[in-house]
Amino acid sequence: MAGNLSLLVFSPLVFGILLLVVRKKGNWIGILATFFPVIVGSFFFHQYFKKGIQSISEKWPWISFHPKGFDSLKDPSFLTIDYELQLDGISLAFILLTVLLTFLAAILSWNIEKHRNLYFLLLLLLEIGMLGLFVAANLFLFFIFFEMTVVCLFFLSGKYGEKGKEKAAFHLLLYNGAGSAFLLFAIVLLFLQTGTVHIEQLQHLLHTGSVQLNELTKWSIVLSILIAFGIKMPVFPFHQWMVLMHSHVHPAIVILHSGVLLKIATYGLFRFGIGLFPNEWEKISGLLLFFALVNIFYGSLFALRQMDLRRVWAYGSVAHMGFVLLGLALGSETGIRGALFQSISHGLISGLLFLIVALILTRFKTTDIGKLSGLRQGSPFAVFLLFVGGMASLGLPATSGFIGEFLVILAAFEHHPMVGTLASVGIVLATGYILRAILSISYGPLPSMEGEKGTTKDFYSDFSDENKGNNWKWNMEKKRDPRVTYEVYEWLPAIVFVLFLIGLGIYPQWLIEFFVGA
Amino acid sequence: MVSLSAYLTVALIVFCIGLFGALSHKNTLIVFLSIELMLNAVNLNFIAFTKYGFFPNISGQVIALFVMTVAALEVAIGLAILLTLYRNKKTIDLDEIY
Amino acid sequence: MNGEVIFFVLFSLGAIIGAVFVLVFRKAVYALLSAVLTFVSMSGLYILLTAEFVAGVQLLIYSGAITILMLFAIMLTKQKTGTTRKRMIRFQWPVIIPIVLLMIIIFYGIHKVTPPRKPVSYGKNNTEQIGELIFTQYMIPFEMISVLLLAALIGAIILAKKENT
Amino acid sequence: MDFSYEWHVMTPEFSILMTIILIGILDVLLPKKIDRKWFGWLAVGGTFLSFGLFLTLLPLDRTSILFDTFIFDSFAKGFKFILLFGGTLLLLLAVGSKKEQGMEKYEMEFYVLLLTALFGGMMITSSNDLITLFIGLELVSVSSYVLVGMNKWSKKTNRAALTFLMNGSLATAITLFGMSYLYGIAGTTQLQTFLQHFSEVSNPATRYLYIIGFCFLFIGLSFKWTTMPFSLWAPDVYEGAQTIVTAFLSAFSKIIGLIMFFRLIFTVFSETVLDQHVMFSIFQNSLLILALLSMTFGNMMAIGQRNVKRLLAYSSIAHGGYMLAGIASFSAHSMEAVTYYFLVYSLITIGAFTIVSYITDGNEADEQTFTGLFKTTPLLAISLTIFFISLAGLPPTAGFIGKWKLLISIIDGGSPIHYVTAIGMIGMTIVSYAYYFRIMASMYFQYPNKEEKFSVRLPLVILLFLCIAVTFLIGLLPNFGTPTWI
Repeated sequence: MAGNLSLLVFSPLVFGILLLVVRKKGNWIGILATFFPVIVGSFFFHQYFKKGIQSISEKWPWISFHPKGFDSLKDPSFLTIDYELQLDGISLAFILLTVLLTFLAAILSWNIEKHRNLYFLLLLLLEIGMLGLFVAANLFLFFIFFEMTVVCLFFLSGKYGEKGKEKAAFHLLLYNGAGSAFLLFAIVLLFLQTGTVHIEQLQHLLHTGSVQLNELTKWSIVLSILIAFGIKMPVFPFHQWMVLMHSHVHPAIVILHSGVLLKIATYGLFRFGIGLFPNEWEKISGLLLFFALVNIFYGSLFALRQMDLRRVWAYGSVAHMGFVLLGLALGSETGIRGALFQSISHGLISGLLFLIVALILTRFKTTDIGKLSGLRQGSPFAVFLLFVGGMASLGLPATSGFIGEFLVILAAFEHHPMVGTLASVGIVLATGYILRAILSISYGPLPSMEGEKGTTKDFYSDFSDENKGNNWKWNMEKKRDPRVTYEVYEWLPAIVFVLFLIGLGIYPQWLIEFFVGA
Repeated sequence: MVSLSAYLTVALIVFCIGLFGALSHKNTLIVFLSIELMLNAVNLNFIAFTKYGFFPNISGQVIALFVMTVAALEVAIGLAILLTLYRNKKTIDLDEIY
Repeated sequence: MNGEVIFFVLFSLGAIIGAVFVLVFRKAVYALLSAVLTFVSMSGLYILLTAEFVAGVQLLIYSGAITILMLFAIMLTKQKTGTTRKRMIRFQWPVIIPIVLLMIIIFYGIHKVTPPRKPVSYGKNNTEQIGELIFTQYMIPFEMISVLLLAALIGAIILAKKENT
Repeated sequence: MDFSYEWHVMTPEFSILMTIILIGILDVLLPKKIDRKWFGWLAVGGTFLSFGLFLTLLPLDRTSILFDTFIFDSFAKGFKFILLFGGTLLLLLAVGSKKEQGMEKYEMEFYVLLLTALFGGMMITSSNDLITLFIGLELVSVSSYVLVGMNKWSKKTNRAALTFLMNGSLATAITLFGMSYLYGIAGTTQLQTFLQHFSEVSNPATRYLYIIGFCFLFIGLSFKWTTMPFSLWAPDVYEGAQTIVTAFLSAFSKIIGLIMFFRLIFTVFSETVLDQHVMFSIFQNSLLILALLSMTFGNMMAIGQRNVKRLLAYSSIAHGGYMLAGIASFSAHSMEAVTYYFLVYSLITIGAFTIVSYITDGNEADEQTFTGLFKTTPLLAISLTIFFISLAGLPPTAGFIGKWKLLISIIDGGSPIHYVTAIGMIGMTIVSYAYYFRIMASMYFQYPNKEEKFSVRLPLVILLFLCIAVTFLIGLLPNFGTPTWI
């Protein structure tokens, strides 16, 4: 079995290497290269369910530290960090989400023409980072993959997007850099205090009490972890970078960002927050609940007054991640399961929502709710998607969003009925902003499209300017009206998203089974 | 008998004068001279310690010889650089150089 | 008051006054000459400390080589005036306070240093001892100095060579 | 007296010295007409020879010759390896890059001076004596003064050289002043007997002097390793010198300064003698504060720079701070961490400067030159990205592992000031993202001002390949970066 997990992590490169050699057909190679991880992922899925293999791990010796030199000062202790990967149910769930979303995002990036090979290469590297981070069995490796995602995302978002993308990229870099700094500090402290970074060993050492950390160290580690993932999540005061990302960067990247990268926070808080320091977690759960509620209300209220569809979705994500934090903060079994479920389902939901953004952007060159209207007449398919996504997002039964939020609120009512009530109010608010956005886009007169006959420049000045870096193509020359017809690379991923959303809503059990270990 | 601290004090005073000159003066030649003064003070320290030190031995005098050599080298190179600068700019005043 | 003290006072006064005048004189040549006073007084102090060989070398290198080198530089660069009085005031006051502080701090350290051992006088075979030390214990630095001289020689030649491009 | 020393431990140094002499003699003997370009390859050959001889010496245990003035121990092995490696890369860079106008005449001098500096550095790693350390340092300094000033037709260079020389001489004087007190108390310049002697006469008065002596020594040396408070000369000098010389200064001469400092405290403090911990903890705290200051100063100043050479100068001040913190942390991990970081730092700095010298080609290194580099010469852009990511300390490059090791070494120190330093270092790394990524952003996200491809020269390609390969090798498999013989 050795090497299987490494194959999974580095599977994007198997075909991705071709991108370095072959100049043309970069999009074909890119899609092929992202499809391969899907195959590998489903192989693991198969093994997990059919053969009942609960946990797969892999280990190679990697770095050894030789503390010497000033021998007289201290007893030299021999420290090592190994290359260790481990896969359990929760990792597998996130892995599957990653491979699926990357594959769909790659399909959706079909149209990218400028520096296409670089784009797909970065996308694949990003995928490696994400996959690696979910199967990393030690904190050191986790950190390496974590940083890898940040760097790849910096280049992707700074290069592919529209006006303001560079600013978004720098915000991403600095906020996430600050977050990773806290994480690094926590990891180094843990490593020195316990002599290991392996997560299971750490759990063992900390729970059995064979390593006693003093209070200061313990709390500084817990707080560092909280801040690190709080920025990633994002929790209220640190959310600005994420809104910028959502509203200026190419939708295909945002799908990955919103769908997978924000979920790193869930995963991290679950593994390192609750997993390593359950007692401390309980002590500060009140504070976390407060932040979760702030997130829900802040996100929902701000989403209500945004005029840009992308910003609505962005603040909606803030609110949804509030639910995730709520579930984690409760710390009960239901709450955690709900949070994990909500993470996966929100990944799919935001995938669909930003796919719609991509559709609208390529057709109407704007996502301004004030300018868009009457989509129902022009593109009924988009409206259908919009409704499915919106319903899932506000947690209507029979969609996956319902299950996640239901579980979380259920857990909240068990211990803190007040919190549960407030969270329910949050769902009502969500109904408000989602319906507002959907309805104002779908109904009403079609936008006046004077641009259609050659004057597109004025209307879409932000997009048509070559030098501003608009990298997806608005194909006006085609004979058929592009506003109504859909290419394969557009409807195929959309259908997949819809199937998954409804499938999970109707039969949530198979996803919850992943979380049994939790 | 003159004590060790008397020699050290003389060296200290000369060193501080040199340091003051090197930090405050703007004429490059004076700065070089000030640095030479500092090095002289160092040598006086070394040699005072060869006689009166805690572990008196002659190696301090050898060190003083090395220091002198290095001082001469630095002056030689410094003046060479000064000459090139003067050729290009016709001044050696630090204020005018910049 | 014996002769050693008298000579010590004389030489140290010479060294300090010379050092002060280096900074006071406005003409570079005068400054150089007052530096020579310091150098010579220093070599007097070395003799008081029974380091005759070093004193001789001091006279040769400092008062001889370095001074002559500096004189050449002064002549070549047509140095006339030193620092003007106005600029001196502007630049010196901020520097003088920390330096005086530094001096007081160090003086506090050295004014009561009393070595437990008797002072050692290096008699007539002073030079011999130095030579022996150089060729045994300090052999490697000595060899390195020769490389250093080579590098400096090359450097000075490249830098000072006059050529047109 | 027994003179049968094991001279063969000096063969690496001797071979460098022989190369210097050979180049000098050849230059004199050969007729003027013959092109002297190949002297560079001769110098590279000399370092290779030295490297080979050095490798044969590795199995030796601690050997010392000439009354312990020259020792060949694990410390010397580790740092000689780094110096020879860095020196070879630097020579390759010098061979490959285009010299500035008028510099073609001075091939011999250039390589002789570079080799002299290498020789000085190698002597420093092995020396066990304050005087040898001092003269080794002077070897490096004097040759770098001349190297900086070599391009004597440019006023900017003249100014840079003069600033450099005056600061350098001042620093030398201050260092020596400190040394003189240390000599006075201990009566010896030998590092090993140093503390023993000192502990014999330890009382409040001598301790006071001792602290003064060490403080002066540190302040003077900080000129060499370009950290606060003596780092203000660096940006001007780095900008004024030729790019190769700048690479030499920031990758090589800085490391030599730090090695000297490390040798000093490594030898003096590594043995348990009376109240050494008390003594060192005083220096340690002040050094950690200095390190913090340099990190902050370097990174903060670098953000505003538009000239890439100046930017790298400030960033090298910051890196000096990191390394100083690693040394001063003085924990069980510092030896390994610092060795590794030196190796990585010299690799990536030389790599980055290779590209800078490539692109600027003797012109001003303005940031504008890098705009849209990915469009014109993707190879260079990607290489520079790797080096910058490494400098910023991001995985999966060697820079990250280096920073990790430094952090471990700092936090392992265990006192509050260590924690503060570690936090400061992590925070400053984030600040450094701002300027490294700004340049990368302008390389990738913007369009070039002029569509001009940069031609590719073979030695530079070899050099870049070497740097990148080693960076990744020791970044992915860090055990290679810390061989067991260190």
